[in-house]
Amino acid sequence: MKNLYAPIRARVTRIEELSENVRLFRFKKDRGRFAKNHGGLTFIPGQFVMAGVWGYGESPIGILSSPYEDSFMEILVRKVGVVTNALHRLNVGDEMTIRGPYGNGFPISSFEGKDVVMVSGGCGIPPIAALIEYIIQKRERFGRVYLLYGAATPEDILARKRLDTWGRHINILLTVDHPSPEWKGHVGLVSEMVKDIEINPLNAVATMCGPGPMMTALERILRPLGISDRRIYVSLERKMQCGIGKCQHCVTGDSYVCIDGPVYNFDEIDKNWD
Amino acid sequence: MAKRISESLITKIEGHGSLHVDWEGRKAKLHVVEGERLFEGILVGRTAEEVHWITPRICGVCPIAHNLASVKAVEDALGIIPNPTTVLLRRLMMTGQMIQSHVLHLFFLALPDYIGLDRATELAEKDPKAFGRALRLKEVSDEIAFCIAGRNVHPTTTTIGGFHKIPDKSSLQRLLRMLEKTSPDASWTARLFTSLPYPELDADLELLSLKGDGYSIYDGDTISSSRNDDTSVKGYKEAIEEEVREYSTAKFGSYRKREIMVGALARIAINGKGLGQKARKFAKSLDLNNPFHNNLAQAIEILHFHEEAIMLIEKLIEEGMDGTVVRPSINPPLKGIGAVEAPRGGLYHEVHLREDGKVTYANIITPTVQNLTSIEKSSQTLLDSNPAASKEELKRLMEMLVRAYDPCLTCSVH
Amino acid sequence: MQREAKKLKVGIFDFTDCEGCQVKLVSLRERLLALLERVEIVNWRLGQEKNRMDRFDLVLIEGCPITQDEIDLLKLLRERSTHLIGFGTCATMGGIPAIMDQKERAKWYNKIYGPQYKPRGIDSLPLTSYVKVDFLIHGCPVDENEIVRVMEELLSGKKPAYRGYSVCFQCKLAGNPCRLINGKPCLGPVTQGGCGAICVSGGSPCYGCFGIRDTAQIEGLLDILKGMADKEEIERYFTMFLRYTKEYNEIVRPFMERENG
Amino acid sequence: MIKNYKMEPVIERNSIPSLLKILSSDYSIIAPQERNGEVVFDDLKDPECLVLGYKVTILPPKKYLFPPEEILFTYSGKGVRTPSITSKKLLIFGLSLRDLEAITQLDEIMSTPHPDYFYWKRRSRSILVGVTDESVHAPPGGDLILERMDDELYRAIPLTQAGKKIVKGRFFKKQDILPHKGEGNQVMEELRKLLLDPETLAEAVKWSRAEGHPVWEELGKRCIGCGICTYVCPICHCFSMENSVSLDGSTCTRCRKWDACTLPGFARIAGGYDHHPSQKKRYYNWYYHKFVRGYKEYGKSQCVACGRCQTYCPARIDIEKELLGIVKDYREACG
Repeated sequence: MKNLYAPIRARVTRIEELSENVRLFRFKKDRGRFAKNHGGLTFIPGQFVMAGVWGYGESPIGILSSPYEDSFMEILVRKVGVVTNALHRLNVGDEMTIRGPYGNGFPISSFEGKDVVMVSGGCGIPPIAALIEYIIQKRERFGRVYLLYGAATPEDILARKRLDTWGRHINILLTVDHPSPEWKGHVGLVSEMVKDIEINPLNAVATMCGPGPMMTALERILRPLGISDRRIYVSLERKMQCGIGKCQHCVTGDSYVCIDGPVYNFDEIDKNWD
Repeated sequence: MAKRISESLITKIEGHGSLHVDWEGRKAKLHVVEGERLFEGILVGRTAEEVHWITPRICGVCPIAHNLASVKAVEDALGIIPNPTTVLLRRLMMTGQMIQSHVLHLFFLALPDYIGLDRATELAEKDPKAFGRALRLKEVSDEIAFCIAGRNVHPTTTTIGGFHKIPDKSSLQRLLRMLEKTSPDASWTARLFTSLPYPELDADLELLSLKGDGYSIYDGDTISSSRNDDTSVKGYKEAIEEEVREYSTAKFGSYRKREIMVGALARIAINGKGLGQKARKFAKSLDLNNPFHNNLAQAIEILHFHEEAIMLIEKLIEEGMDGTVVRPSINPPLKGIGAVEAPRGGLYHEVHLREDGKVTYANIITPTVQNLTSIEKSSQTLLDSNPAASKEELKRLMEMLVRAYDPCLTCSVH
Repeated sequence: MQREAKKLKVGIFDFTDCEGCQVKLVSLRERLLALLERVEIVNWRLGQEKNRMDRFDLVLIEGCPITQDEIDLLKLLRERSTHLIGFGTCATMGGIPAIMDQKERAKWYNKIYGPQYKPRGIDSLPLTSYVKVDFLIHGCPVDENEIVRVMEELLSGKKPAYRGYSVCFQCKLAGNPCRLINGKPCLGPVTQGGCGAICVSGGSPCYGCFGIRDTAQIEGLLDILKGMADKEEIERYFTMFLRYTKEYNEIVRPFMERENG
Repeated sequence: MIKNYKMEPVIERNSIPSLLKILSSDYSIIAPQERNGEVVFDDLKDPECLVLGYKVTILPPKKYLFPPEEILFTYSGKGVRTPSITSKKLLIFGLSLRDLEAITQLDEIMSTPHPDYFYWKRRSRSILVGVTDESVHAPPGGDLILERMDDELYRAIPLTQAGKKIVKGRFFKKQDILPHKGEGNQVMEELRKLLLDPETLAEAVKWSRAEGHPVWEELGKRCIGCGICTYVCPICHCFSMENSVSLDGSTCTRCRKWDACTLPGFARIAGGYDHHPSQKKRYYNWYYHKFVRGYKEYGKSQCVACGRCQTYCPARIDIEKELLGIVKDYREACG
């Protein structure tokens, strides 16, 4: 029997300051590489790790890096509480703690052969980013692929460099609420870009991540596109302490977000009382 | 304003006060600037059961003394005579109280003066072994308070007529083992303080203490003076007068209009015959006219009360304990006085109750109030008897003198 | 692990109070020495002779700012400190002195000191009535383990957290009979835990000295108390320590008024 | 299960303290005793202090398997250290049938989806001995159950090897006994009946919320959110983690501590958003876990009708009465 509450040591190998409150952390295991599953992945896109600092606790954070990468992982950390503040105080070379990956992730094999629409805003990008990396590796197995990404200002668009790379393989639709003078792209709501999407709604899946208001975009984007609730996947955010289905903090209705989630069919969570 | 008060306050005493010396006229005054809390007003309208909950908050250094003085006053008003177990446990609480307070004062506040340190924690670096002894004594006294009173500061277990909860035998046995282990530390303390270089001062002191059987601190019923002028506790208010002075938020007390000193030195002067065997040997070296020797007296008391605590616990274990809480008598007088010897001297609580148990009147006289007049007088003597000393030296000596009285200005402005 | 390279500059100040919370600090004994390894105490009137009034990383304030001098010093300390922390119930909620308000105080000055006396005290209000306070370590007196917990959090750069649970947690662990079930008033359920339920364990009531906890269901408790105590008694419980809390003024007082009329 | 007129092992009531004295050389004995007028499980220092035939203890025996506070690991620059649990084996004596049943449920919960290291370290080093006045039809769990026959005699029902080993001792003898008609435990008998049909309970609780039954509005007001019902519940097992860096900065510790889903902040995420923002929601969640989610996960309600939450609720909320009301209304509306 193992003490599943004790994390492993990891080392920060790179920190990118993405905005005032958001940093990207790249870390590697103190010893060895991350284990791959039989599909050759170190995690399933949509899964999360319990990332933390000794003595400060840990938080569930979605993995952003490519699931094919086994020498490091990347996460985006927004400074909101004790743990994320402690992470933000780390420097390259410092030790951090990791447990996981945990959760279900996207049902990626069922996405194959279908059009994929991914909607994201603000900090909701990590699980989507991993999913995109996954799709790009096997691009031929998917139909038309769209990323709709909205941010408050151009500076708030995360992972911009990677967006350029991704743009060579999938369709990217960017929009901001408040443009800077140099901004040449779309200004306004994500939903206004629906008209630029061409998919076969009967053979399409969609994913949604991001802050609460993005969820209302469902009504204006995914439903107008004709994608059924059953094929819309949502990543939920809940308080988590154990990450392994024991402590009861993350429950929603009948399920544990840490093991049954964080990815749910939209119609599944729609029925939950909380 | 703010700068003024923070800079001139006497450090390492309980509460806020400063010495004001008129160097031209060679006059010393003790200004007490603690804010008034008006406890005697706070108590009115509260219930009898709340009195001993509120009064410990007068002083966090001697809360047990206030707690028991209140309990005794209310019991007196309700015609309650507590059972022997209760009395033994309260006496045990008081031994813990004395050691707690004296250890804090001697090691943390007074000792640095005598060995040339700024603060007690420097001793931890210079002589960790000695400091360890002080900490062990602090620990054992805190444990007595935890075990009997429920907490080291502000008791939770005491009630009118007895205790809400009395300790079990096994926790008393645990205490006993701790006490036995720390016996050498208590003796060491008495030896250490016998060896210190106390400044010479003949202050011609009149010493005042409660007196009863033995070395009585919980149940003395006579206020006894070293000048053979005794009063019954019942007459405390007539004998001990309090005077309001415009420069102080604390009143200045006197005994039959004379300056008196209360506290450890006075207790040994009045009750010395009742000291435990080990402590008695050290009492001979006391100079009863030198207030600096109050520190030595406190060290001797640590040894005495340490011995007494062991004796009381052995008695409690041997005789067995009865946790019965005694109920009020029929037609009680509703007016009562409770007096104990707090670490700094005689402490008097008086309470008047209404039929429904609400307080209608409260009066509290604390030891430091009684000492303030004497502190000023001794400071004056120090000033007068050292005409050649420099201002700095005199200031240092005077602060040391104030500290030797172990004044609790917090208590004095209750 | 993250360590602060520089020692925090700490000041410990006391206003009008019983100083019992500082006694608790000394009662930390070995743990106090460990704490002193990590901080530099630049001002502590009770503990040391040499004191400075420069800038502080952390100021602990015990006691209630009753006099004008204390109020002025409090404001000065606020300006000069990064973290200002209330230490003990007198500082955090006004404490026992706050049983009386300004009007009652005026009456008692006269009775206790006589008509000639010029009072120094103004009113017994918590620190928060005058300045912004960064954290409140409640307790009459504070609890040793809570001091250590908050200090550990501060030293490791965390924002200290209030306890989310009520006194009832540790009260059940202690195996105490429930006062409320036995018809005796108790503020434990609405009071922040961390005290070890020490008063109830000793047989005394809980008067809420650890402060009202987050999202306390005060009206629910008042409904229970109503069944066992008269209005005056409920009032006495809530005014022992909690008179100047928002909850007392916004929930308890209106509840009492409704009950009256 | 129990055949009539069979030679069965029995022990005299008077021998029980001596039995415990003998067993104490191999085990730390935990047993119900009186403290301040309440019965609590505690270390049994003096076997004569044992209390049998008690109604209910404040805290259930879960505290010995799943302590209120427990260090999960400490970390120093050198590495992670998981505390070792190697103290003397535990013998918990005098458990009621309901507490035994609760531990059986906890065993299942603490095995799924992963075995809980700390629970099982303790559980595998413990022996459970039930003592009951009720007749034992289907033993709910434990290693040995002592069923009271009359004031003098207890029938021993060993259930495991460890139980059998105890019964082999000299204080037990074999004797013909008549089938015993126990008095039964009168606590929460009605709820006990409801629990036999956990599916209906689950449906009724779900229905009551979906249909806006007034009971939740009312209980949301009455519940003072003290958390007591969860602490005293023999099955509740919520916890939180507390992480600290020691005063001298040398070690980091993670401690798990009982939490209560009825407390504010239980479902509040960093940044402030609260998934259970009202007492009504939090209180409903407690029922939902016990009677709906628990049923979905394990096919039974997470309740054994021990009566603790009813006995120790300062607001006098009676879970039995509330559930009976909900089920009655549900049956009337949907039956």
